[in-house]
Amino acid sequence: MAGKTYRQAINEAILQEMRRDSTVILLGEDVAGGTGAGGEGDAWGGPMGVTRGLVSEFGVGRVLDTPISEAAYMGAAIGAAASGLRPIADLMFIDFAGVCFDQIVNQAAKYRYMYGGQDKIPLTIRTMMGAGLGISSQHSQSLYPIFSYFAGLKVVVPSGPYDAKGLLISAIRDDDPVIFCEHKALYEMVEDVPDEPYTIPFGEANFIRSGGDVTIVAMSSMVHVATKAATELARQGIECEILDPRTSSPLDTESILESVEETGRLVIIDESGPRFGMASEVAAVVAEEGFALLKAPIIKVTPPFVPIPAAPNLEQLYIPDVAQLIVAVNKVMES
Amino acid sequence: MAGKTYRQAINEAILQEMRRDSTVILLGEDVAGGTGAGGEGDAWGGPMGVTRGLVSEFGVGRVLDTPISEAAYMGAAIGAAASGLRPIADLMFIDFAGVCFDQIVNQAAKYRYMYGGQDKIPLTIRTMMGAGLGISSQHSQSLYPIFSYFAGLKVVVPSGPYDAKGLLISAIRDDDPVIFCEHKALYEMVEDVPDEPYTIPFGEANFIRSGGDVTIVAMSSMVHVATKAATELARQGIECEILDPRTSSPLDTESILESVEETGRLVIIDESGPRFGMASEVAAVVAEEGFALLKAPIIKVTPPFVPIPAAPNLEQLYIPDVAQLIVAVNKVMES
Amino acid sequence: MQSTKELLVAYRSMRTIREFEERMHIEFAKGGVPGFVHLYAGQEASAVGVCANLSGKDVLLNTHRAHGPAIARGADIFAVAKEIYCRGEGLCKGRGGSAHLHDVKSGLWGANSGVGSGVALGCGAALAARNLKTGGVAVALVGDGAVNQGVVSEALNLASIWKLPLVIVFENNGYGEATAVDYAVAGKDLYKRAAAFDMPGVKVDGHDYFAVYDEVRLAVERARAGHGPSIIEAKQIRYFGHFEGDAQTYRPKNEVEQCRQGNDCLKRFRQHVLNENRVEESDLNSIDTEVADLIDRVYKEAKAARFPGEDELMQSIYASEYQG
Amino acid sequence: MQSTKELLVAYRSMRTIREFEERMHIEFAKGGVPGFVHLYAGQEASAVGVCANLSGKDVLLNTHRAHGPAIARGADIFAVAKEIYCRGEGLCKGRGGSAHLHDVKSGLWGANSGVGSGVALGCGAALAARNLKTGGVAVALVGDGAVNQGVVSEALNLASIWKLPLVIVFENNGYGEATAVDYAVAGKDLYKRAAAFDMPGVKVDGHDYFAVYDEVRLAVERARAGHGPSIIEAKQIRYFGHFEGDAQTYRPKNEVEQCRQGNDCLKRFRQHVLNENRVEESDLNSIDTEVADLIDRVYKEAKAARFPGEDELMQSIYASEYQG
Ligand SMILES: Cc1ncc(C[n+]2csc(CCOP(=O)(O)OP(=O)(O)O)c2C)c(N)n1
Ligand SMILES: Cc1ncc(C[n+]2csc(CCOP(=O)(O)OP(=O)(O)O)c2C)c(N)n1
Ligand SMILES: [Mg+2]
Ligand SMILES: [Mg+2]
Repeated sequence: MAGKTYRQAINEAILQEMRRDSTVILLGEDVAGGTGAGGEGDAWGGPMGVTRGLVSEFGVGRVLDTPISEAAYMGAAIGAAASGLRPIADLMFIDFAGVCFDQIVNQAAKYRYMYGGQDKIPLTIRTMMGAGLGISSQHSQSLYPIFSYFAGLKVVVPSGPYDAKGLLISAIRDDDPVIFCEHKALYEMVEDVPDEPYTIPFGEANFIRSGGDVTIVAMSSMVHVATKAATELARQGIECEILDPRTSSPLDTESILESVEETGRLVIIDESGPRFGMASEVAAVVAEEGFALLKAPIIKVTPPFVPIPAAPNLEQLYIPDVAQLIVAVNKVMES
Repeated sequence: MAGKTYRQAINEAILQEMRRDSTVILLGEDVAGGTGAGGEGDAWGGPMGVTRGLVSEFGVGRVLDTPISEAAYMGAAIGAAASGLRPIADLMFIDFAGVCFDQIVNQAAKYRYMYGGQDKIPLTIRTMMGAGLGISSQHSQSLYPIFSYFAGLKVVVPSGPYDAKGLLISAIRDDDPVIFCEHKALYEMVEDVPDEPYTIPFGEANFIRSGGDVTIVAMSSMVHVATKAATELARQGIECEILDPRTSSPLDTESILESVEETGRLVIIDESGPRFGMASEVAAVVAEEGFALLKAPIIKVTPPFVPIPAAPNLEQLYIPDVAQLIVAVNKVMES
Repeated sequence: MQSTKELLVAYRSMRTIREFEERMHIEFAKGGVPGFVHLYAGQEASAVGVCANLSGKDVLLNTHRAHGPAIARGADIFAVAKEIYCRGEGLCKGRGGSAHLHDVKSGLWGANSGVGSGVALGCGAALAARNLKTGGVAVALVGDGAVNQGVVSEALNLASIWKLPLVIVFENNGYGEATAVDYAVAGKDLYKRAAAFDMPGVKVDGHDYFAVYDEVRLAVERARAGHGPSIIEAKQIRYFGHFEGDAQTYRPKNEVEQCRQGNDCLKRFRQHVLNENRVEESDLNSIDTEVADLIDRVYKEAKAARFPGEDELMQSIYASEYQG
Repeated sequence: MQSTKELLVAYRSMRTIREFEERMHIEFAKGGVPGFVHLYAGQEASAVGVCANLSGKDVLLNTHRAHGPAIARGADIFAVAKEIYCRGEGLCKGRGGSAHLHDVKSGLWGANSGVGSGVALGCGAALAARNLKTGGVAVALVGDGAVNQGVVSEALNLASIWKLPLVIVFENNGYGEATAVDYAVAGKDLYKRAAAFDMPGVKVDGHDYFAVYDEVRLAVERARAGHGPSIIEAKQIRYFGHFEGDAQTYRPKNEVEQCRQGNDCLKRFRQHVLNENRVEESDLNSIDTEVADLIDRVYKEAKAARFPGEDELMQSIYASEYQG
């Protein structure tokens, strides 16, 4: 057990699974880096250095740099998964799902069902999401709700190093296609992470903090915003229960309902879009299945309905923050 | 005014707009049909014959058959829209958004905002959606919620010939990218449709039926399921108010809330997915903004969480139906 | 050179496809066949010429024009018919239908919504074959229309730089739906795409079983030996519409009739093997009779078969315990 | 042949890009520049050689390595710098940043998330130019990495069959991020893709302004005359990393140094025009001085400029009244 960054935790999960199972392969743009160039290999490990070092241990037969051809290598990963390999395909930014959407939502998701259950597709798609780097609207989205729409996929959204390692190992060992969404703003976050491999099951929310007044549902980087707000609110005498569902598909609706049963109040904070996003889905579940438990309207704290601007001041305005959450919790306490 | 099918209404809308405005062009796979082949031209008008006859009047300079290259011709349509044309791009099945998703949600949707408002993108994407033809999971989806997630797009979902004509003319004249989602099961539906061009504004729900007991929100082909159920329920003494939002983005939340204010009860029936879909979004809006109006939990009537099977008996089981809606309404009346 | 036995197997396969499709054309018109149905009649030499070169460890990636390749690959024809009729004992339990015939145990992978994806999936099958040292190759069928999907070009490049054991067969039947290949494909010749991706590309007469067989053999050998992918363009003609119900007004008059008369792949096969005295005519004739009988039984059984049970709707969505 | 005045314009443009980028490299290290910043230094002859052939009615489709082409196309350099610093008076009001420089009034279209989309968008600009009879052409810049995006192949085919007034310039700087073109592109030569799509394709020395200029001129003339698209591959070297912060360990040692010494596009331009007595050295020198001064002012002004107002966040999402 040692303090490790989110980046290190993810790297370690892949490393250990690749050691454990020779059918695990990694492919994507610059997952090694430097292939074919005249300098050193293992040059990148992706733009954030997350997969650095893996090619040195496992070689280019298992760590494959790809051309900028997401549709082809995602399709290849599906085909390989159907043939006995266990590929981890790197989709640099989740926004680039745009160029390989068919492979993910029409091929990977439906392969097993449409063909009558003949196959399994043990594919993990690692990808980066989230705003905060000033790289504008086509590189900053939190598109995990889009994937959660589709039956046949699983969608994982880890909020810290410990979860990242355990959930990623679960994803790699899982026999279904999993989209593993890493938040760019979390790579430097440090937490105690066991050195040994371990798994965290999908569909089980993490109770981050308990409290009887309000339930706050938060995922990914928003968990930390929620934690800060809850600390602040506790000083004002409001006790928040924070739940991190950890996976948006499957979604642990049971735990959410359980918590709302105790608090009667629900605020959802999420970085995905304000419409047809994560916050809407959680609100809908509770409005349908937990209506009688509610003492107040559900409040969603989300970005506004707008593409994400590059300008850092506007981007900060875009991302839901502690102040907004505190306002929302106060409001939900008043009604 | 004459009885016209949904197909005819759509054809007429395009025809009239192409006559009115020479910058309107139509492009897509077999929108004419027969280009380059040795037989007759104007051979298809798309697989459902919707655009039949247009090439004969406007020629191949304005009605362009494309290769099976959705990303390229969708990108071209965006570029043409940014250059003074007003393209109608045909995406045969909405499922094929998979192969041109980037063009729609990252390019078209964000073009104006990301570049600081320099451009307008008057692009209409016509596409077919919905189950019922026995063509399996990759040709039967109702993916309009996916597009409604994205700021910068507008999403139109006409439930009959009259709306189809008026909304399509609005779409073509609109200065923003619009996804116009035609339901395959509606092409033969007949309704009185004025011969003259007319527009229907986006974001204004149609009150299909008034009633004080329950609000039913339904779109596209589900409007007709709702109407049948309401007739049946009226016999049982339950008066349903049916609202067809007609566009999922913008969504007329005001009318929905207004209706729920009167009924206190809400059932949403929709053919898009049960999670992160249309029904969830409507439920979320009301749970947040209309909580105090509600006398009972919101009920969603949707397909199950599964890819769409080809077998007609399973497909019918998949599509929400009158019986399910009646059960839901009865349930919501009891609580 | 193929043995007499192999030739008879090939003939039987081609004849079976022909009979199956001619019958399907009739049955479809009567009603009861769900969905879109794309017939392969006329193109038999293509799939059969390909499959004669494949063994059990290989993978054939099918297209939406799926019946022919499925039969050629040896999938159970009763299960094929039942799948087209969307019955519970169909290849895919009635979930895929006509366009998605998929049978892992025969080494047959189904077609996909986005036409052209087969090349990418095939890259994966080929990569796995190499990593797992199975000795298998993958063969992707791609239509002349599908060739213009971006994923095809991407996958050709990928297969080439990774020297994958993959063969790509462009089945050029002249049309993508109602659009002519001469209009839709720049330069008209599909095989010329090969040079752009640094791989061999040839054009063959797709109505000539032997030409297809020979070129595919070379390409499969090359792939198996680790020398990378190849492209074969097989020019052919489909005898029916894009899908059943297509009025085909876009086609030149007599295009099909002329082919049926003078360039039919089955007739040419017969002539060829009889001219060269490689098989007995009586053997071919008895195959014809046996196949006719088989097809009768197949349709009878398929039409009588049960639809999937309602409880099957929610089964095998996921491979893990969780089912949504 | 270009006039002396035109040559001085070209030189000024190249020099301006170089100074701008060298300075950006320094400023970036100091902090305060948001996002990913891809510098164009080394590649100036490419964008400037292209733009010297374009007029106001034409469209240049930029890439994420956007500063150079934006300056070459004549976008206001102060607004360019402000956009990179994400300020309110930036080209795109600070919303796009470094990688998305877009300026309609200069005929400059911004790069897009999905690298390679420019070719498709360019097809649309070209189609509109033809339908609206503006006489304009579109020129799409595409990197050696982006060339492997499916949409590029699709759009090349589309441009070819529709004979669109489009020119595609493959800016081959040897790398897509840290991956070598020789690894990622089958056959290594990008221009060979042209034959697959039935259009002319040539390779030029991208450090030779005159070579680029001449080939682009031919291609633009061809496009304007209605003869369809062409591909030009311009081989070049970038002087900095893929983006600022890239340690570049993948590059051979001295690759950049050698180019800076012996193959720098600005040095070669100078030599060429002086050898041929086409301009006065003093004119070049005064341009150098003027540019250095300009760049000082540009950075000073950009860094002092205001960020967008908070009320701007929700503006111009839609062109119609509705704003979400
Ligand atoms: C990405 C995508 N676009 C469009 C379609 C609709 N579609 C199905 S088959 C077909 C024509 C395919 O032509 P070709 O590849 O030549 O095959 P053929 O039908 O001639 O066998 C089209 C356009 C599709 N399935 N996928
Ligand atoms: C579809 C897509 N995939 C990946 C990326 C990430 N990306 C940005 S630039 C780049 C490299 C592009 O290389 P190249 O086209 O050669 O241009 P260069 O950077 O060398 O100018 C990559 C992979 C992207 N922007 N879009
Ligand atoms: Mg074809
Ligand atoms: Mg490059």
